[in-house]
Amino acid sequence: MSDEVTAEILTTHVLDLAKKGRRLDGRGVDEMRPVKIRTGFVASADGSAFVELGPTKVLAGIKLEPGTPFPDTPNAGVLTTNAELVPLSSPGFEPGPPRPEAIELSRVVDRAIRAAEAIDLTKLCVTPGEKAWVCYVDIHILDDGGNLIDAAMLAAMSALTHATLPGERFGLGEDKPLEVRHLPIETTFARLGDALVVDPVSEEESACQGRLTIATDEAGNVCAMQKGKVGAFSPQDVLQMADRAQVHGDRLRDQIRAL
Amino acid sequence: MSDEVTAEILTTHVLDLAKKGRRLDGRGVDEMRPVKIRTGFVASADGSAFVELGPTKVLAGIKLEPGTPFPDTPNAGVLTTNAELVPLSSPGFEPGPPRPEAIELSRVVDRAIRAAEAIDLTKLCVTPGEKAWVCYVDIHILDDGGNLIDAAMLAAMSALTHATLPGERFGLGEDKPLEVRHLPIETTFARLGDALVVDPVSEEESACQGRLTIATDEAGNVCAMQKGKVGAFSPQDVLQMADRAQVHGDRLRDQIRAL
Amino acid sequence: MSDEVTAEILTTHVLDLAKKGRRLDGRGVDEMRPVKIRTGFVASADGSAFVELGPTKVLAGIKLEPGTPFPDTPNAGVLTTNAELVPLSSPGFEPGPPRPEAIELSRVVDRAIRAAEAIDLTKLCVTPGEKAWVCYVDIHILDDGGNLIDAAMLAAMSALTHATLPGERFGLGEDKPLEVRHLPIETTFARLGDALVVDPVSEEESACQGRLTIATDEAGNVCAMQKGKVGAFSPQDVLQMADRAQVHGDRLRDQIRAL
Amino acid sequence: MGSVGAKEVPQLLNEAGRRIDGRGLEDLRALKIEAGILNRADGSAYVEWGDNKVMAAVYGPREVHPRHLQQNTKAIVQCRYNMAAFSVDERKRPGLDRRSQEISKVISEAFESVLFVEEYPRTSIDVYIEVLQANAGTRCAGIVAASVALADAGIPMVDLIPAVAVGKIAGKIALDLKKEEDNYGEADLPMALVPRSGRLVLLQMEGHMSRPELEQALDLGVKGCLKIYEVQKEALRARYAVRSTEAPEVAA
Amino acid sequence: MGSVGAKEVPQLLNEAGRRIDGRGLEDLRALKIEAGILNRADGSAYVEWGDNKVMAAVYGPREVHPRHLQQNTKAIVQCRYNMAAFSVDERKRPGLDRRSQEISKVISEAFESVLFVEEYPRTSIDVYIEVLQANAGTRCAGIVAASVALADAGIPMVDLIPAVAVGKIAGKIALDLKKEEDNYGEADLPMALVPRSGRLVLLQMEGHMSRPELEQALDLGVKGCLKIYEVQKEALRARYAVRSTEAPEVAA
Amino acid sequence: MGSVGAKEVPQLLNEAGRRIDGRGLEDLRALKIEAGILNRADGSAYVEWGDNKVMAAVYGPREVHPRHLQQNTKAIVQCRYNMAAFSVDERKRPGLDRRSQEISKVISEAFESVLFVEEYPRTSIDVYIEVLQANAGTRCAGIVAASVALADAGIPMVDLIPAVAVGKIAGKIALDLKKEEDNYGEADLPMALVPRSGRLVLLQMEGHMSRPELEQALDLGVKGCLKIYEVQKEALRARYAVRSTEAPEVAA
Repeated sequence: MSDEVTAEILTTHVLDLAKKGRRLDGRGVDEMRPVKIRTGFVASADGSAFVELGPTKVLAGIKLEPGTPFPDTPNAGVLTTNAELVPLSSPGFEPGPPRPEAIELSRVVDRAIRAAEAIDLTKLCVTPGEKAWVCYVDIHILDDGGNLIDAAMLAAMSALTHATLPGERFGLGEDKPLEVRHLPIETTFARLGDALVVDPVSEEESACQGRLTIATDEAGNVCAMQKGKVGAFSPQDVLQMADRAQVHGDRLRDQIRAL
Repeated sequence: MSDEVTAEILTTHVLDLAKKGRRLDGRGVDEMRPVKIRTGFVASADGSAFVELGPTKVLAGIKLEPGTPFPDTPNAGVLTTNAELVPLSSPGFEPGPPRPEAIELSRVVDRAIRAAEAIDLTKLCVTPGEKAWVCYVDIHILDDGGNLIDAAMLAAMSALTHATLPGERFGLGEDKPLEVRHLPIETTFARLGDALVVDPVSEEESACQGRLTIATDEAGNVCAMQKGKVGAFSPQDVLQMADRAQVHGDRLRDQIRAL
Repeated sequence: MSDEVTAEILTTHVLDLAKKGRRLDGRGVDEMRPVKIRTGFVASADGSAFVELGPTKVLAGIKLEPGTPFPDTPNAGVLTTNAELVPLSSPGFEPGPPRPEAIELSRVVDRAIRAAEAIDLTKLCVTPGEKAWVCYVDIHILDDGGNLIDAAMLAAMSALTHATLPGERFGLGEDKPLEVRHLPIETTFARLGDALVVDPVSEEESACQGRLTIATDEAGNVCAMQKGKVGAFSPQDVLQMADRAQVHGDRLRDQIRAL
Repeated sequence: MGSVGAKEVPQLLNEAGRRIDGRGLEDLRALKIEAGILNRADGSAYVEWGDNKVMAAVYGPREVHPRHLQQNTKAIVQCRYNMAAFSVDERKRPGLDRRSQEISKVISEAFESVLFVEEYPRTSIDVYIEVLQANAGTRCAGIVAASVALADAGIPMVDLIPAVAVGKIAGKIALDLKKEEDNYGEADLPMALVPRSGRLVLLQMEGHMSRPELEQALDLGVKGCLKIYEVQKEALRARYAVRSTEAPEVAA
Repeated sequence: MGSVGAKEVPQLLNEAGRRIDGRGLEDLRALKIEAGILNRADGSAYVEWGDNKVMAAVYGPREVHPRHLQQNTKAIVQCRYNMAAFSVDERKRPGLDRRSQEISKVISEAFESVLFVEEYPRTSIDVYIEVLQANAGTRCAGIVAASVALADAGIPMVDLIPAVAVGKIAGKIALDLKKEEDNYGEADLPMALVPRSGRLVLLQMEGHMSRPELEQALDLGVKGCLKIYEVQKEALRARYAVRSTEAPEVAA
Repeated sequence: MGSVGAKEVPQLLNEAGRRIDGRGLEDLRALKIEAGILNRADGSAYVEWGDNKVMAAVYGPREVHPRHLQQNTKAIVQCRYNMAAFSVDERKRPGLDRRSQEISKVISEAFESVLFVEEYPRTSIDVYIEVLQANAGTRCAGIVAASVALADAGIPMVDLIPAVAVGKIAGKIALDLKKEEDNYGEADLPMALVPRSGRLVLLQMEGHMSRPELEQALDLGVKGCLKIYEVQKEALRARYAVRSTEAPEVAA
């Protein structure tokens, strides 16, 4: 049986289940998989977090190094987010430049951190126009069980929240905790027929008729959104998901803060 | 019918016409297609020109920015020419690094501007060895109806002739017109049997047995030449085409200056 | 007959010969092909050597230019080795990024020069932390008759041994010979059944069950090793080859010094 | 949005509720669409929208390159959004950066949502967007142009898709941000609508919006899209009018 | 080894013959191996070895990509050794540098030497090694992990291959160098052993060793490998134990 | 030509009409050609021309890589012109820059003009040129070497193609410029000739030439090519002589 036929049968099955309000792994429509977070996993990083979202495994590492501010923002540090779908994570790896999915993943995580102003970049300036901290957020996707965006964002924010500004290593003052001002969380939904399911597994992402990621902050704002995949949403759908994203976001913020 | 068979039939047809002194689009052997030039097309550029050579459409944009002179020419600005066969222009686009045709196009236009000393690069020096203007000539091929070199050169020289040196934007004095010292024009010919036709269309370029581009200046000099495509020319052919290129060049120089 | 079948027959033949203590080109198990070295081949280089190892031909060129020391070694010059399997050298060339074989070749030569401390890099420092000589060793493989590592290393060390530090060209004092402190030589062996043959030809490299390169210096030290190809060696094999590598190395060191 | 550590923020809304270019909060910038402007492409369109100038071309359905991307049960939709080096204030290095690649991806997905891709298995429908002059909203301008180019190429679609960005400036939800508003505003939300179904096939957002603001923004965006939809249809009517005048000549 | 022009060299061996972390010359760092830690991969393993943290995954035998690499008479073995950007003190740019490519090559050749590649013509056996935290000896840690991952994937091998680096510090041959020892030592010799045959499938070396030192180093390395071999086998036993407990459940 | 803003211009022509190396205006630099110098290549040649040292190798007609470049009705001709890093005063970064790619293209087209490509459909004839030491005129030296290498490979051609650059120095047309003349001269015109037809298969030019100067330059270049042609033929005669001496040995 060809891959395409298998995929079609699986899609039909996922959609049939959704019609009955059921999901492949037995979860409810608004039920996320369990989240496990372990910070400080990598000693060579200035902050790190190993996140499991059900079977999905993601490792984020933070490195802070002195560099030069951008000419148009001389008073600000630099934030760089990079997510890699390393070949361990799934059978689909191909060598070569990063594929659109990986680029989208990096940019969606980066955009939410930036839009929510999670880090006050002006605090990372050392000498205006000359020297500022560059904050690298490197995210390794190790095991792809679906919904990489939410797992990557959890890893990034957990690592940042428990990171150290390594002043001593570079003769720039004492080490101190990196200040995290806001704690944005991303929540992703997939449309399966009329159902809008949260935290989709890989098979649901393949079968879906539209995917929407919504980042919320602790003040009840939507900070970022990204529709992905082929498909469409009504404005009413979007508003419903925004409400649900806020609830999930608040719960996960509590979990990160309690680490 | 395969592409190669179609191409062969078309080639035979073009060559048969040429034997009778005729061309695919009814033009005479030494007749160029009509040239339309519209300068100032792009407000974000420091100079720009939209050129139509029959159905061929090309847009050139100039950007001037401060940079560093090359170590071996500390008293001169820098000229950089880049032509892109963007995928809108023809069905032949392939992703990846620029193909030899695009590289040749960029280099042939660049060489003629440089050899004719169209711009006095020493006038673009700000502080010897330290700061000089970099003049970027970016050429977008939008619709490929054949003879891209001549169209690209017309666009480049029209854009340069009506460009502004944006001193104010960079705190380097007042804005003033970019000084163009000479006005080289390139004229391209294709050999079709014994005929040497000017301004070939795409089908003539495919069928030709040699293509020659000759750049002339207003003083009657030949400034650059480039033989392209498989085929050969006798020295007498070359001299005949040089004479004809001068006539076409003078006419087009008048057209650009009258804009 | 397919390439794979041809290769299999040739492999069997090479291994059968080896059982009888014989080789394709009639050499003994511990016999190297004749080495011809011609230094000063390239006038534009600061040092160069054209080396023939039997039919294998390699050209190495040295260029010395002022540059910046690495931040972690402010008192040292920089050594950069690059070997290119240019397409002249064999039918196997493919365009694109260097293949693992070429990368290994560059790195194995580089590692031996570095580990043996052939060049005292601290002598190449001009101003600590600011200016130091960069020594480029560029190796062109021109004709691949097998055992490229040994030929490349011979070319690199011959070129370095007869190179000039071009102070005058850069206003950094008088020209003087580049100081070479140690003279490492690499000797490569291939396992063919129970035989460990020195200086394998291409067919022996394809047929072999393990390849080992050993760099020795004039003091009787092993400075670098690299096992390549599929296959395995016992520790006793390794020690036997180390002894033989020392003998070959001493002989070739004499040949280079006598140039 | 990207104005961290920047110096002075201009006044984006005056006392009379007018924007820096005199528009009200719910006004679009001037929009002009021309279909069929290129000869080689199977379909094409040119859009001037405020100070944006964008060209789109469509090729296909045609053979897939590289071949291994081919799908047996449907056409693939490959969009390439590119900015000319001279389209922005500071010269952009030629080539697709990560931003362009992300935009290319979401636009490809938006169009695949309205094209009958199952009708053209093993082919590619290629959509090329070139931004010649940029002033905020270029991805929406590209979608507007590409929609018309697809129709010009005669490729069947569920519907044309209009697109527009809604934003937040000086605390107010505003339609169709221009550059200064985008740079110094508080939020940007580009969307593309299928008018026939009322659903969104492209939706992105960054900045800060409360739940009521989000609702207002979606509502305003849908209204904006419906206005743009009319201009798109008008451009196609003008194109078909030219063609039908031409047709007799060809037939004669 | 790479310490040209560096400032101060730490004392690598004290009067009592103890190393900076208190080990004797023939002691290994603490080693922990866990098999089967990933869901998607056909086989996987995680190794903590001193301050190294390394993960390995195996996919295959499966179709070869790109196709032209396919061989009609055997499987190809493609190893990819990669270091995470945050695995080292100074952030490493993501992507395979020349060092990683060389290591990938020699590891591929080491595994092809023990896999029954003729049994799986026209396929690829893909071995992926990710170094998450690095402290000298990462290529050996990668081989140790990948061996276990291959066994976890059920791919037949002649034998597991343990690996370790031997070095020379303060003039003495020492087993399993850590970072400071590697940086300031006089030689480094990583090797991988096939215990069943006593032969080496990976062998590299740089630095200075006399002939007697080389003999001593090879001998010490083989002994170290045999200790590591036991830990590898134990990790697989633990993995199979879990599986056999699980099995009845699945069967029920 | 590329001497914008440079400091001092040397005297390129003395009172006696002699050039900096003592040559007259119509003199060639010393030229030495050796055929068949490489073992692996199907054909090869080495050229020393003034201070240029250039090697050429030919492989083919053979299978086309990558396959999609294959043409059903003819062979493709793929030339690759490359400069060694150490061939010029300031080290050149390895790899093909845009200049090398352009030169590769025009040389490919020049040879395709004289090869019977229709005789070898679906194959590639690969011509590799390596500049080992450069002193102006390397593309011509490359063509001269590659012509001989093609003949050495036994690939039928209409004719060998000699090549030379003509230039303008101190206001005079001069044959075969060397580096200083190229750097400080007023024009450079490289050409390649098919002696049998009197036609040019390669022609480039940059600088300033009046119509009469252009005529004079073409005339001088043709004369120069005819001299070079003799040296090429002599090199092949020497090569065949060696081969025919060898032949009996092989046959015996």
